[in-house]
Amino acid sequence: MARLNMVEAIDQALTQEMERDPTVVVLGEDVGKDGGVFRVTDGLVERYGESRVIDTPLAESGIVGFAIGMAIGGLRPVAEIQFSGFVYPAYDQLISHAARFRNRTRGQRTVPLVVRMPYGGGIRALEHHSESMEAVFAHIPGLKVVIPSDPYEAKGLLTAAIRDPDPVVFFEPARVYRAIKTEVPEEQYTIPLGKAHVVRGGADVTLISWGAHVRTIREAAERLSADRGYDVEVIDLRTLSPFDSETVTRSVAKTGRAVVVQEAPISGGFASEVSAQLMEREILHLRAPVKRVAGFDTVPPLSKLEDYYQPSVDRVVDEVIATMEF
Amino acid sequence: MARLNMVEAIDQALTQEMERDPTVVVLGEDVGKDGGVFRVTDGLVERYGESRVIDTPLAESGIVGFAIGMAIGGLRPVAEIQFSGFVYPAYDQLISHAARFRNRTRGQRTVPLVVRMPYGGGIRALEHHSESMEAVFAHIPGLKVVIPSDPYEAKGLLTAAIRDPDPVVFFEPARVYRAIKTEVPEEQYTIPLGKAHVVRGGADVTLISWGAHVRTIREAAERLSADRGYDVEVIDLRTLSPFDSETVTRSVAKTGRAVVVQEAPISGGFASEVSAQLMEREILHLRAPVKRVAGFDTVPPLSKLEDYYQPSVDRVVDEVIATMEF
Amino acid sequence: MPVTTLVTYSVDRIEVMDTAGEVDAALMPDLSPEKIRALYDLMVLTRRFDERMLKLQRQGRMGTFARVAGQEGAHVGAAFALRDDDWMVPSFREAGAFLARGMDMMRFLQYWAGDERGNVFPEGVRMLPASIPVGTHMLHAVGLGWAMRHRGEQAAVLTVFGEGATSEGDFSEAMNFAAVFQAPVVFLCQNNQWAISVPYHKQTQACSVAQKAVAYGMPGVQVDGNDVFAVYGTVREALDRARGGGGPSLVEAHTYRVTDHTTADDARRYRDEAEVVTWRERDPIARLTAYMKTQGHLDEAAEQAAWAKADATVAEAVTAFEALDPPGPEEIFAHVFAEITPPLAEQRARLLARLQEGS
Amino acid sequence: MPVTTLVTYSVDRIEVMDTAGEVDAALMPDLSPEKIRALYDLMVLTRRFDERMLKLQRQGRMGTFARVAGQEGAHVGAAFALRDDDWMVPSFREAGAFLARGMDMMRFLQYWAGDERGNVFPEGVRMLPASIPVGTHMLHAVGLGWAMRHRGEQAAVLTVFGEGATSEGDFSEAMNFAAVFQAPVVFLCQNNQWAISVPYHKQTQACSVAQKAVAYGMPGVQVDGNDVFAVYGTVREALDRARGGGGPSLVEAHTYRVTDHTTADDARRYRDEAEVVTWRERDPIARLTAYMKTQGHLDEAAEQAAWAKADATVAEAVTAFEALDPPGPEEIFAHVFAEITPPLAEQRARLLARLQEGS
Ligand SMILES: Cc1ncc(C[n+]2csc(CCOP(=O)(O)OP(=O)(O)O)c2C)c(N)n1
Ligand SMILES: Cc1ncc(C[n+]2csc(CCOP(=O)(O)OP(=O)(O)O)c2C)c(N)n1
Ligand SMILES: [Mg+2]
Ligand SMILES: [Mg+2]
Repeated sequence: MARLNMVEAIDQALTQEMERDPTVVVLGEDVGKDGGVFRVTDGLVERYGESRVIDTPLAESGIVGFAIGMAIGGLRPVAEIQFSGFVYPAYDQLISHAARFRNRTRGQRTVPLVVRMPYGGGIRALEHHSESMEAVFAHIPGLKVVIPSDPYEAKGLLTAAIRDPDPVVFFEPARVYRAIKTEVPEEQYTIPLGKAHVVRGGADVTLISWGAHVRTIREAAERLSADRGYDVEVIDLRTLSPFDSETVTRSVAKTGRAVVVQEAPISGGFASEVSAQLMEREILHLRAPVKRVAGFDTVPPLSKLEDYYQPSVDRVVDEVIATMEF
Repeated sequence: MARLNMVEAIDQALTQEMERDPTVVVLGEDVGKDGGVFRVTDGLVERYGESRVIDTPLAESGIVGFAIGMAIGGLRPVAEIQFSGFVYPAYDQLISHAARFRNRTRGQRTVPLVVRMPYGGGIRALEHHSESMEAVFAHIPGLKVVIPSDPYEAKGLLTAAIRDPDPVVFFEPARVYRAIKTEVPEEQYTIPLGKAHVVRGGADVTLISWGAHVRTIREAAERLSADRGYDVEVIDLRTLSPFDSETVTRSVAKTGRAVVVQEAPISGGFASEVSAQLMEREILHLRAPVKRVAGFDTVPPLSKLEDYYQPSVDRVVDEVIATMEF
Repeated sequence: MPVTTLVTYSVDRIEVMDTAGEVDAALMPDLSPEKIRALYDLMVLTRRFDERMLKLQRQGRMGTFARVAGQEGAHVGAAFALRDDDWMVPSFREAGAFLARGMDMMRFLQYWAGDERGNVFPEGVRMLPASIPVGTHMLHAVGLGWAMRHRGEQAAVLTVFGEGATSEGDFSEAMNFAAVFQAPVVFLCQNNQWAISVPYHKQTQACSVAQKAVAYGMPGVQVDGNDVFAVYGTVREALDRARGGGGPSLVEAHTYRVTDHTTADDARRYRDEAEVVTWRERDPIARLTAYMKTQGHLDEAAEQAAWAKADATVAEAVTAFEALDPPGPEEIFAHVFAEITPPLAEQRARLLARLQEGS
Repeated sequence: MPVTTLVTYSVDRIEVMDTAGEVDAALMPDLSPEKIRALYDLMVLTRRFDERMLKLQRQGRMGTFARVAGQEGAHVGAAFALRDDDWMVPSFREAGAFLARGMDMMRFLQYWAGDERGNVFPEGVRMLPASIPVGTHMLHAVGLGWAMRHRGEQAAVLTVFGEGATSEGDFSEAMNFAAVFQAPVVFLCQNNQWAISVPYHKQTQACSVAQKAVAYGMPGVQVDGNDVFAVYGTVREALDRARGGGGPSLVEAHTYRVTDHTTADDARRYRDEAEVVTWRERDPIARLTAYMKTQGHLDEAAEQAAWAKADATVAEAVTAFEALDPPGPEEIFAHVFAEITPPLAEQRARLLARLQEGS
């Protein structure tokens, strides 16, 4: 099986889904000849032409609002926002329309739309290129929020997202784009939305994250079992909304301990939702408080200081030890 | 002392602060002659003229972006967004600029701006007029989020917000505007931002909310003490960001039980943050899981169904009883 | 190396029928007497509907409504130029266009009364529901038009909005996308000169909305919005051009909001009644009536019959509307997603259980 | 009831100096030889700075940088027309304007290297830092200008952006607010014909950016952006008008991005080198040099001295920049709010404690 990085895996998912379904169109800034600033749409315009791979004017609200109209009109647009730090002009179109047309029309007008964008830090970029604001989308009724953690996940989840009848916001961890390769089947496959993934089973403590930091918790799990013999369960949420509380609560009912890791500012981040649900559903099984390892409540610092901001394997390891020794 | 409703109290706060500080200007849609669609700015343009009370074109991003420039230029703009459901076009200006100029310039350029808007349901309005999305602002580093629960609170908190050197998003519960009157001192006073308010002391259980639903939990507390003899502590958060965890944790350390009430969709709402903090800080004192009474993960329904959506005194009472009997 | 002129533009205003109902034969769109009668009936129906909505709201039987009386010439005239396979993407002040497109009046009442089920169109009616966030919906029209052309359909999209909407960034993005992609879209601005309490001159310094098209390399024209023939003819021409691949256009219907902004507004707070009076004299229905009478297409009896018929139609719809069952609480969860998600299923179950106990 | 013309517009293009350095005396702005020399030195310094930034980035000593070589005529010429009490609100491709305004080059290097401390301007320099979200900053210029006029200051604001930025809704809202409030703002668009890989004709159907002013009832003009005299003269006139209460203007500097978009881009992927070559021949510095030589204001020796001096200045700044201490982790929390909040104080304490243990 071919080993691909996440950029290649997403490009393949787009290519194969465009091949399979003529109603799929890709649009965004620089997605055509340039193949996207990360090359995720590389080769698409050569294959499917400018009528299905559309370089748009520089306007995010325009991209999403235009795509909403396309979707209502029977197409399945996949819109790229160049960086998640630039999606905010489109926030209104997402919250006020993409997420609401089905509800507003009792199902008569629907928006099968995917908005994909790189997110997160660790790429030494300029301001606004390292944001991790998934929580402000996960709180919006009517939107699904999906975040792949590696190339295999990215292909399967994106294919499922494109086929989903409702709007999906798809966050791609920029730091992972070229950092790792995994085996990715050549044929198409889907990974169901709304289901978390138990990456590694364990009995002592549950580590939960999504996107780029699934790698962080996997490394932490390995180190903890090697150094301390802890049996760590690792969960990749995959989808923040709808949240798969069943998989998470089942795990914590077993382990009685959990640490949730996110890159976003800690206050009001999605880790808080995970903790709150465990509070309500599993308090009798908890042997220690559910802890959050997260970014600070600050603007992500520019490159010179960004490493301090990122949740590190060390921080996770220490938090797990504290939880085990609670 | 005069008894005022919230509209009158806010109008008075604006009038007195404009009187005291010539750099304060008010801007927004229909804030001039019309006095705002809720009459909150009634009389201001007659008193201070069109150079300080500015009817703007119909553009929320414009209003906030323009106000950011005014603030950097030495003024203290108070911008009104007609309904919080229409603030999203301005989300980018708030998150990318208002919240960041101080950090970006190491304190050299700052944005003393207040963005005030009615929020929440219960007013039998059209779609987009009943939103309660405070959580997507409370997660933004660099913004303060303040929500008054009654007229007295509104005057003191708004005065403090205008004098604050940083951007404040000020949510006004539309349902409360004319529903209740409280005594409001004629002279100016401030209520410090970032401090929660213990509205009523109690030993058995802590009820926590903000904005319109402080009334809900107060009523619930009264009914619970009358019917069941529970000694209920009631906390009005007043400020969601920065969150006053000290007051909340002190209370729950004492009562060992808490129910958090919000109108917003339950998933990813601010109640989850309160619960997560209690999980981390007070688990050893908890005698029952912290519960959330909240809106559903749906678009707020139109008027025919909106009463089902609102957290009711009944729902709160039942949740408290369940918590007490846990 | 002099000063050279890059480009010159001129913006026209089209008037076909004056306030006395006299028409300019050269500009008169070809419309059979039957068609004109149909147009008249729709405008009359719209007027009666609007008046009834006000009454219902005052009686507490209806929610907040955006009045349309006096703007029938603009939005009914424009919608009348659409073909069945065209789409219409409205804002919230186009009641007459909903009726013109064949929306069921009972459902329309149901929507404004606060019931989402009232947003369901009869099968085959190509229209989107009212869009409340000002300026946001024109982008949907552009995407819809692009999708139709992508599929090779020879149809167009009409999107309608007020002059206040032109201040929103989304208007500019929609105009630009439409022009860049040559989408088959007609942008109709009902410039009624007020955005709640904000008058036109505080909304923009441009002496016309029509000239905003220049910024996007798009044709733009102003018409007398109370002159239904000017609106119909101009919009039809723009729709034909769009269907034929000629790209988008902007049409400014210059009219006036003679009513309050909505049933929740009191315009006397901020504007002078005198201005309103002069515009009442330019009433679009009175004008069309005068034309039809001079043409002998309408007499007193027929006129009264038309208004009576409109009253009856509205009364019937109101009766049917008030007989509708209220929505059940499960409706809240029914259409958030195509398939209800586990969290929503759990929340629905909790609510229904509570209500069970309650009863 | 005819078709009447509401209004007509024409959009001009101004050129003062041709590629050979010949100027049109009638249009030549009055600038003393000393001023012209200062302008020249700034453009040369900007060019050298830009070249050095590329090298530093390639050597891993600098972050991503937006090149400006070839656009000095546009943004240096415009910034040169500012007075000290005017404000400038830039985007991210105006390195020369930062130097013209008196930004410390060492700090400017520090910013692009990923250190917020590099955004602190010397006392009294009225400028905002680079704004990365395209199209968002022009609104700040309008608010700043409005605030100055509100206080009775006779000063203006220059805001600079690319043609891609004109597609963002915020551009339209900024232009409209500026016009409605008659704010003392000059909007300078560096139309370099590319937005990363998107060429002008895919950005807008308008045949000029200048004509976008028509939508807002604002004067708009195009100038040859590689002709520093045309830019300087036109912008100075617009600034004077703004200071005098004459309201805002839009100036399109028609130029070209001869470099890659940023040091992270490879323009060969999407555009034809031939086009770039023709524009290199229109280099703004070469043109000014030719003019100064024919006027006898510059000879070979002086020219070489100027470039050498620029090299030295840049080298000195780079040395000083590389000697700067890296920021400490406490900087992350230092300026989120005027006063650190309890949650932030707690988070800072935790981080510093961790780092203590670590060391
Ligand atoms: C984005 C947004 N901001 C504010 C409002 C509140 N509002 C509703 S209608 C209206 C005025 C609209 O004026 P115009 O576009 O001219 O349309 P008209 O009402 O005159 O038909 C306003 C401010 C809204 N619905 N949406
Ligand atoms: C809102 C936003 N969207 C996308 C980007 C990514 N981006 C950075 S520069 C650029 C192109 C800008 O083109 P233009 O406005 O013409 O300025 P130029 O780079 O040509 O100077 C893009 C798309 C951004 N910085 N901000
Ligand atoms: Mg209007
Ligand atoms: Mg450009």
